[in-house]
Amino acid sequence: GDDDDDTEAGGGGGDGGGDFTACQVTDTGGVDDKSFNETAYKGVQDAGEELGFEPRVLESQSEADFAPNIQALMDQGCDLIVTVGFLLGDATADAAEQNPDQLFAIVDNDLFDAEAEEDRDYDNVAELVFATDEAAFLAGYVAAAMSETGVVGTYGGINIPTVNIFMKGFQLGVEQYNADNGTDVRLIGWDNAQNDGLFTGDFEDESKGRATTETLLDQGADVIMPVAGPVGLGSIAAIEASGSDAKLIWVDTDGCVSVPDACDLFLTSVMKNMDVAVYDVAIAAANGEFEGGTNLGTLENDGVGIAPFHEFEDQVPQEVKDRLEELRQQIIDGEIQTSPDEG
Amino acid sequence: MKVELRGITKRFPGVVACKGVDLTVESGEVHALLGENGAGKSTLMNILFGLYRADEGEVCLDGEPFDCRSPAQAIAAGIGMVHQHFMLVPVFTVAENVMLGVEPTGPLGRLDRVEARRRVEELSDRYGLAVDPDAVIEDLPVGVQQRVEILKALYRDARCLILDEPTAVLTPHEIDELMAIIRQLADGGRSVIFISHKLREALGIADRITVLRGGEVVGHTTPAETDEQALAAMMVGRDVQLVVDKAPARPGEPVLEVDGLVVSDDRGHRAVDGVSLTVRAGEILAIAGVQGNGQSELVEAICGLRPVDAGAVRLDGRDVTGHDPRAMFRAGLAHVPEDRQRDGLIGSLPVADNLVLNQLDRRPFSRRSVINRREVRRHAARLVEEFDVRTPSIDTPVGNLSGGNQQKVIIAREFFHADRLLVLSQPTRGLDVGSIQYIHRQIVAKRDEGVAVLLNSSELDEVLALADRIAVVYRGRVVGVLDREEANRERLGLLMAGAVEEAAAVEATGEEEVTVT
Amino acid sequence: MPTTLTEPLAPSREADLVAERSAARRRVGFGVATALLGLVAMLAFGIGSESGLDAVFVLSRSSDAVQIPDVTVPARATGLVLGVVVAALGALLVTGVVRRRTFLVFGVGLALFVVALLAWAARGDDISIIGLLDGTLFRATPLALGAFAGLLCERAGVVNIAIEGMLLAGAFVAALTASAAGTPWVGLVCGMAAGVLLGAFLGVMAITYRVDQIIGGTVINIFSLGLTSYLGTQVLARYTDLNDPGAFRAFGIPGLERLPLVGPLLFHNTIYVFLVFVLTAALWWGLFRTRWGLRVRSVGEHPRAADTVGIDVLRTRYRSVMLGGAVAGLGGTWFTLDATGGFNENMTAGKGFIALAALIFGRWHPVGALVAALVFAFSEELQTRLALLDTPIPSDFLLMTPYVVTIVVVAGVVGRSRAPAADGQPYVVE
Amino acid sequence: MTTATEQPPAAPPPAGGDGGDAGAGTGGGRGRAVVARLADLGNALVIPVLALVTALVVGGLVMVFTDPETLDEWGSFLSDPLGALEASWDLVSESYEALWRSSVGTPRGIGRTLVEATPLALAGLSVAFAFRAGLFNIGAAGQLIIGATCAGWVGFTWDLPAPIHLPLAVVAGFLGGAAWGGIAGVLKARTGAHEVITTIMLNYISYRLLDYALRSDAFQPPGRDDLISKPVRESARLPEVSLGEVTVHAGVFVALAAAVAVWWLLERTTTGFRLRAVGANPDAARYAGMSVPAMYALAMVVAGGLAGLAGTSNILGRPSFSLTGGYYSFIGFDAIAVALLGRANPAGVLVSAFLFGALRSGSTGMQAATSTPVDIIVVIQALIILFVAAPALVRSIYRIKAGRGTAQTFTASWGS
Ligand SMILES: Nc1ncnc2c1ncn2[C@@H]1O[C@H](COP(=O)(O)OP(=O)(O)OP(=O)(O)O)[C@@H](O)[C@H]1O
Ligand SMILES: Nc1ncnc2c1ncn2[C@@H]1O[C@H](COP(=O)(O)OP(=O)(O)OP(=O)(O)O)[C@@H](O)[C@H]1O
Ligand SMILES: [Mg+2]
Ligand SMILES: [Mg+2]
Repeated sequence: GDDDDDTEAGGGGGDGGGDFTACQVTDTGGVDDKSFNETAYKGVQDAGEELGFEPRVLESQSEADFAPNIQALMDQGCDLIVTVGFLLGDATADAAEQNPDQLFAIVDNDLFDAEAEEDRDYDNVAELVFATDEAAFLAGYVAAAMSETGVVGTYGGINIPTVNIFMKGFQLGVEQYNADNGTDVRLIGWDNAQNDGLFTGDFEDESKGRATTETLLDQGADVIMPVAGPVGLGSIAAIEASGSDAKLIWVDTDGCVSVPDACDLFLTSVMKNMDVAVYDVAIAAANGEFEGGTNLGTLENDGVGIAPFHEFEDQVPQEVKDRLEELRQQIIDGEIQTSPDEG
Repeated sequence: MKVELRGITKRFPGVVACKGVDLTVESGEVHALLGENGAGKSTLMNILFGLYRADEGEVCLDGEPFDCRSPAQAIAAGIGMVHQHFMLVPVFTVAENVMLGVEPTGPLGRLDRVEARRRVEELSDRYGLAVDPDAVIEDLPVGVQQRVEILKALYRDARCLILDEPTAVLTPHEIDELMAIIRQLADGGRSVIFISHKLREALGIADRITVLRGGEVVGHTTPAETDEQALAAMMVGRDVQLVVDKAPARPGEPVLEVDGLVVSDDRGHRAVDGVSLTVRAGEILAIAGVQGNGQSELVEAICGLRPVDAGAVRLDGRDVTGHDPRAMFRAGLAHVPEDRQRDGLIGSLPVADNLVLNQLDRRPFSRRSVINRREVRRHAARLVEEFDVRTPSIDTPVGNLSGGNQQKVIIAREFFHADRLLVLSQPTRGLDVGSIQYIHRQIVAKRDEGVAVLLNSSELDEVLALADRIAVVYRGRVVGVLDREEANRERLGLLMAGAVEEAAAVEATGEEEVTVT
Repeated sequence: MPTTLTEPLAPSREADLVAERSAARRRVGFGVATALLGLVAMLAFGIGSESGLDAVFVLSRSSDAVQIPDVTVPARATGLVLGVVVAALGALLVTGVVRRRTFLVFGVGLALFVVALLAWAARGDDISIIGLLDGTLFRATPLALGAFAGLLCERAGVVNIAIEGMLLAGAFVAALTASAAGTPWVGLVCGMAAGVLLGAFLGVMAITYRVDQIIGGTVINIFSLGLTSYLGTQVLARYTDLNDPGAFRAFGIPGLERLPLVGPLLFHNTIYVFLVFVLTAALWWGLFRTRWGLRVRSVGEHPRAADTVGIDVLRTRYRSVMLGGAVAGLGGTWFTLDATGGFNENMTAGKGFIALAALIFGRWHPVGALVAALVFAFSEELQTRLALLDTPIPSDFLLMTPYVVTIVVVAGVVGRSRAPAADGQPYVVE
Repeated sequence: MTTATEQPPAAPPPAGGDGGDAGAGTGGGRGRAVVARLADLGNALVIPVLALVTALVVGGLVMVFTDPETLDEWGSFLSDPLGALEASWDLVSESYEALWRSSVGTPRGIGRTLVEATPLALAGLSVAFAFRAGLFNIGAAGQLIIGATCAGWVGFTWDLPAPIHLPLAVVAGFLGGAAWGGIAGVLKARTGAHEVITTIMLNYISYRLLDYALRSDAFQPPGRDDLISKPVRESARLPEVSLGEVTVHAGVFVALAAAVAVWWLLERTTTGFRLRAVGANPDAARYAGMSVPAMYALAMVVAGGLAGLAGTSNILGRPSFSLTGGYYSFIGFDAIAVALLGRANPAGVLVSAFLFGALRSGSTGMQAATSTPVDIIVVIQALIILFVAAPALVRSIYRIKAGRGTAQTFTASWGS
């Protein structure tokens, strides 16, 4: 890195106490990416409201901005710098290494040293990662249970781990349902065996989300989980336009909260509570209880979960709800694998 | 319509194109406007037609002052103009071009093509301007395109018709037809302004003649009062020798041999159909023919610019069929293309670069692909002086030069490296008598150096002035090869028009087929 | 008109050997291509495929008025048979048994190849043909509208590479205004107005100030992306109510919508699809059958000639560019008022450039542009379907399909296309 | 195609000396040309500077009228007019001050600006080079990606001593981009397929290829499956160079060298002359014995290679040293603006790349200091291009007397 210099006194950790601030550096998606940057920032804002500080965010136009942005926030005396996504991993690790007194939290990335090919941990970095597959598993189960056509679907933006982890767990959930009930509900749009499926190719073109969803509807899917950030909004348009009674499973946040208008379409949501995790880290840091290292959000610690059924509360049969509760416990107890990569 | 121009002055940056020009054209009169290149003829007419605004002076039509701001107004006032460069949309049909701007329409602006076609046919019948209203312009020979231009003016009911160098691209026969049409129009009470560099034509058709030089009127006259020599002197301002002095040719060994050449045009039609020719060192062989009878394709094929379907081309006895242009240059070919702006020059590059356009990869202009700027400039300066190219500097973009000077740049470049064979296409088209004279002398000089010259010209005067032998082509075949002594305008004109001298045709093509005319 | 000087007299003689030879070359080329397709079908979809699996082609949706029964075909046999047929078509071309309409034969071969491909991909499964076609229309809509916008500008001699920016601006303005007014119609009109404004802006640069037209277009693209992103962050992200335009609903044309297959496909749609059809016809008629079109084209082909017959070149260009802007703006509103429920940064994601490609590929003709848009959309849609079915091709490669298809078509089939002669050249009034 | 000959010449005539000295021959031609060129340079500088100023002023207005707090002040303009003006002035002046400080105001800023400008310059040269041969290369983005991918692969896969490894990686990047550009060039040469279409399509294809590569074991570090590659080994990285207090990576010199090379190739070699001739008038070039298709192919190969170098300088020179999805493809599009702004000549490209680099690096600091959203920079960039591209507009704003024929057309018509 080229940013060892003038303001190394910066590490605002020391004089903290009274006026704690948390700040964020986004990845290239920007703060209004309707995805993890936005959710993480919500956590920062919530903490700001709680602790009474004015949150700051710096958007990165390209990867070249990561290091300067982090540096700028250190220079301005931010006590906790939240970074988002694997793209920021190296920049965060470098900054953490050079500024051991500065606190960081990185969302959705387990720091990794690609040169040494090993995991990295720092006392001053909280790595907020999520066992999204655990929640997606439950969503897959309920999707299969609620499908009338016997076909459920999913699609993604680009085939990357933070996207396909949803799809992997989802598929295992569907399979669990079939195993429980001797049914043959099919998942289209993802295949664990091939580690590949249906993707739109970007996280921008909502109209592709719509067209892709229409394809899934044509092929009979009646519960669909888009994992494509804002592109997923195209699914809502597709279902509304087709007039079909297909349902959606939203991801990252509770759809009924982030897209309230379409609440009647959301069977449930696979929640990855990044905002809560960020909020918790910020509060802990402000109270001097910051803990570095990998911080995995699971069903057990409510880092991930599925949202309430909202409008479908009455339609989901009680035995399905009971079985979901059982499964949840089994996952927590490690009796059920939710990722095809393990075991 | 009576047209009066009074005290017209027009300035362009750095040039005064017209200085206080007075011109009066009575109705029913054919008025010839003569002058060398850049004398201001086109500028004056463009002012009358509303394309330019005069800086000073006024225009009166039938005695009424007329303030013309746009072609639309000029057209409405009854002025029609056939431009030096045709103003036709190549991809439109004849009828579309003719009606453009004054379209007969139905509801919702729908074009009434039936009506347009009817009127075109009616006009072409009335004035004997045979054209197919549905033909697409780019498929038509220039002569026909010219008729379309005239039709366009008549369609708008022009009472004053301006013809800017209308005969530059026509054959003798077509010229005669055009003259008849002009006469007929004038007799019908229209006034005609006729611009030309061809003095004989002006003398033949005009009722009165006005000569411009350097933007000023140098004199009014009538055909009865003057002759070619006097007119030429008036235009150029000095005595001009109209015939080229040339000694009889002393032909040497054959340089270019073309044998049974078959070439197709852009659309895949057979344009050159078994042509055989020989050009010897130290002679000028002219190809005469109406535009569009395969001359262009023949020349392009010889120069390696167009694939040869059958037959052979030999240069100094070596088979060079299908060589690319670069190989042809190296074998000793020099080529002055027909369309100088499009094919001969790169308008945005300086004069110096254009003077070495196809020789830059030779020493001393470059060595191992690295340009030697100093040599290039030295060479350019020398050629500019030698060929009297009028340019502000050798760094001026060549596109800024006048047409005549552009042509001189090409001539200078090609003559410089013409060692064995010089192919010239329409080398003097659009040039004034002074420039023509100069270029003609250079051509003869090259011949006398022992270079074989192939001259492709549709200008009969030029052919007769320069050629040692003349090959007449018609529909892609050589229909006769005449020695200069055997040739005269009438005989050539007949051959060019397809009045085949059967024996000659058979002899020339070596085929038994009877040509249908 | 220098070129025309070199044009020959069209020989009125017997059929021309040379022309025939070049036609033959073309025919053999198409023949070989067709035969290869047939071979691929035979080997990959026939012999190489598992036996005993059926493919089901679904031809109607449950919501359709007239239900057409599904077509079930044995996948392997279909691949084999169609492969043989296509190869035979290729052979007919190569051997010269069929000499005319070579392109048509190639087209038929290609279509049969696609059917074989679908049967193979859907082996042991079903595939919704109606959905495939419907999706094609949907995806083609913004491309066609964008291409029409380009067509209007370029036919008048102004290169429009700003289609992308105009689409984006149309989408943004439509979302904003429709949300504020509470009806998509307002969004439609305002989106078009935004397009007109950008068209006028392009006009000022390209026509009045004679800025290089590519530069002018690039300016608009950058500007539009920057401004909509900026305002998106500053305004829409803060006041989410302003990014909630209602959507246009699909409606049917009474009677026609009840036709089997074509009814639901063509006659039950949102206004945009109908507008595409209407515009295709209107542009064709307008450009080639009316005074307006004749003048626009003359200005794009030979502005000086148009000027000399009294046509106001600059005004004609301005009008065309603004009209083009309106059509592009209309295309932009599709993104927010039809396809999706609101504006999102850079949501046009390069469709304007693909529309530009469609325009060139469609040879500056409205019907051609529509066909080009459909070809692109079809390959995109096909790719989605294939990803759902059991195809061993990685999704990354499937996603390339439309782009590869476009290159192949442009390079192999279309070749050189001829732009309006004065396209991109500023006109100087003396 | 026929009208081309009747258009005014594409290049502007020399602003000075085309007065009435026709026929003067060439005696004083050279000296006068130098003077004219100097005068030209003066003219050429005034307009861009004014354009920049105008763009910043307009950009400031946009800032003021979209900043909610400042707008609030304007809401109470009647009661407190000075407050509104003061708030606006503070906003704009602070923003621009921060922009200045973090782009060229400090050695560190200059270093960052140079590093930002490097790929922009290389990709801008790519677009400019193609322009000169009459081609419009929208494909710099794809060529950049393929170049970076090749360079990166060589950089992290092989294990060689630095003096061999680094040059090999650079060459691989050049060749990768050249091959990718070459596809469009060869298609153009052989089939006439329009390069605008093919390069756009090749861009999209390159994104997918990169994604695919990034998911493969050859690129992914073991134990990790994000779309991010192994980092380039130390031995293949561009060394850091310090010039006084300014620290840059050696890619900056690659860009400078490339600009000189492009200039030399275009202006001093026969091949460059042929390229320019084909770009300016393909018909005449063909008549002069040049192979137009060969030049098209060559132009795209070189253009692709330059864009490949842009990607290479990034992957080998910038921290992270890893490929990621869509790797810096936006540079390929900014490059079009850089080339246009630089009037498609190498020196101009360097200057405009520096300007764009400064805006980019400055925007980071501006955002940090004042919370001005980075998107405003894009707006300012567009404004600069607009005003530079439309000198007539700037002239009419500042009432400068016009020279003659200032409009410049880079791109011939679309057709074949
Ligand atoms: N648009 C223009 N801008 C600058 N100078 C011009 C322009 N048009 C013509 N000129 C100049 O004005 C003078 C007269 O040109 P004009 O075209 O009228 O000559 P002409 O008599 O028609 O010559 P030619 O016989 O070659 O057609 C020339 O010196 C020419 O260079
Ligand atoms: N005018 C041209 N048109 C097309 N290709 C050319 C042209 N000139 C040269 N080339 C190609 O570029 C290559 C290098 O050109 P260069 O100018 O160095 O010529 P050369 O082959 O080295 O011959 P020489 O040294 O005898 O001039 C040539 O081998 C040829 O293939
Ligand atoms: Mg860790
Ligand atoms: Mg003239």
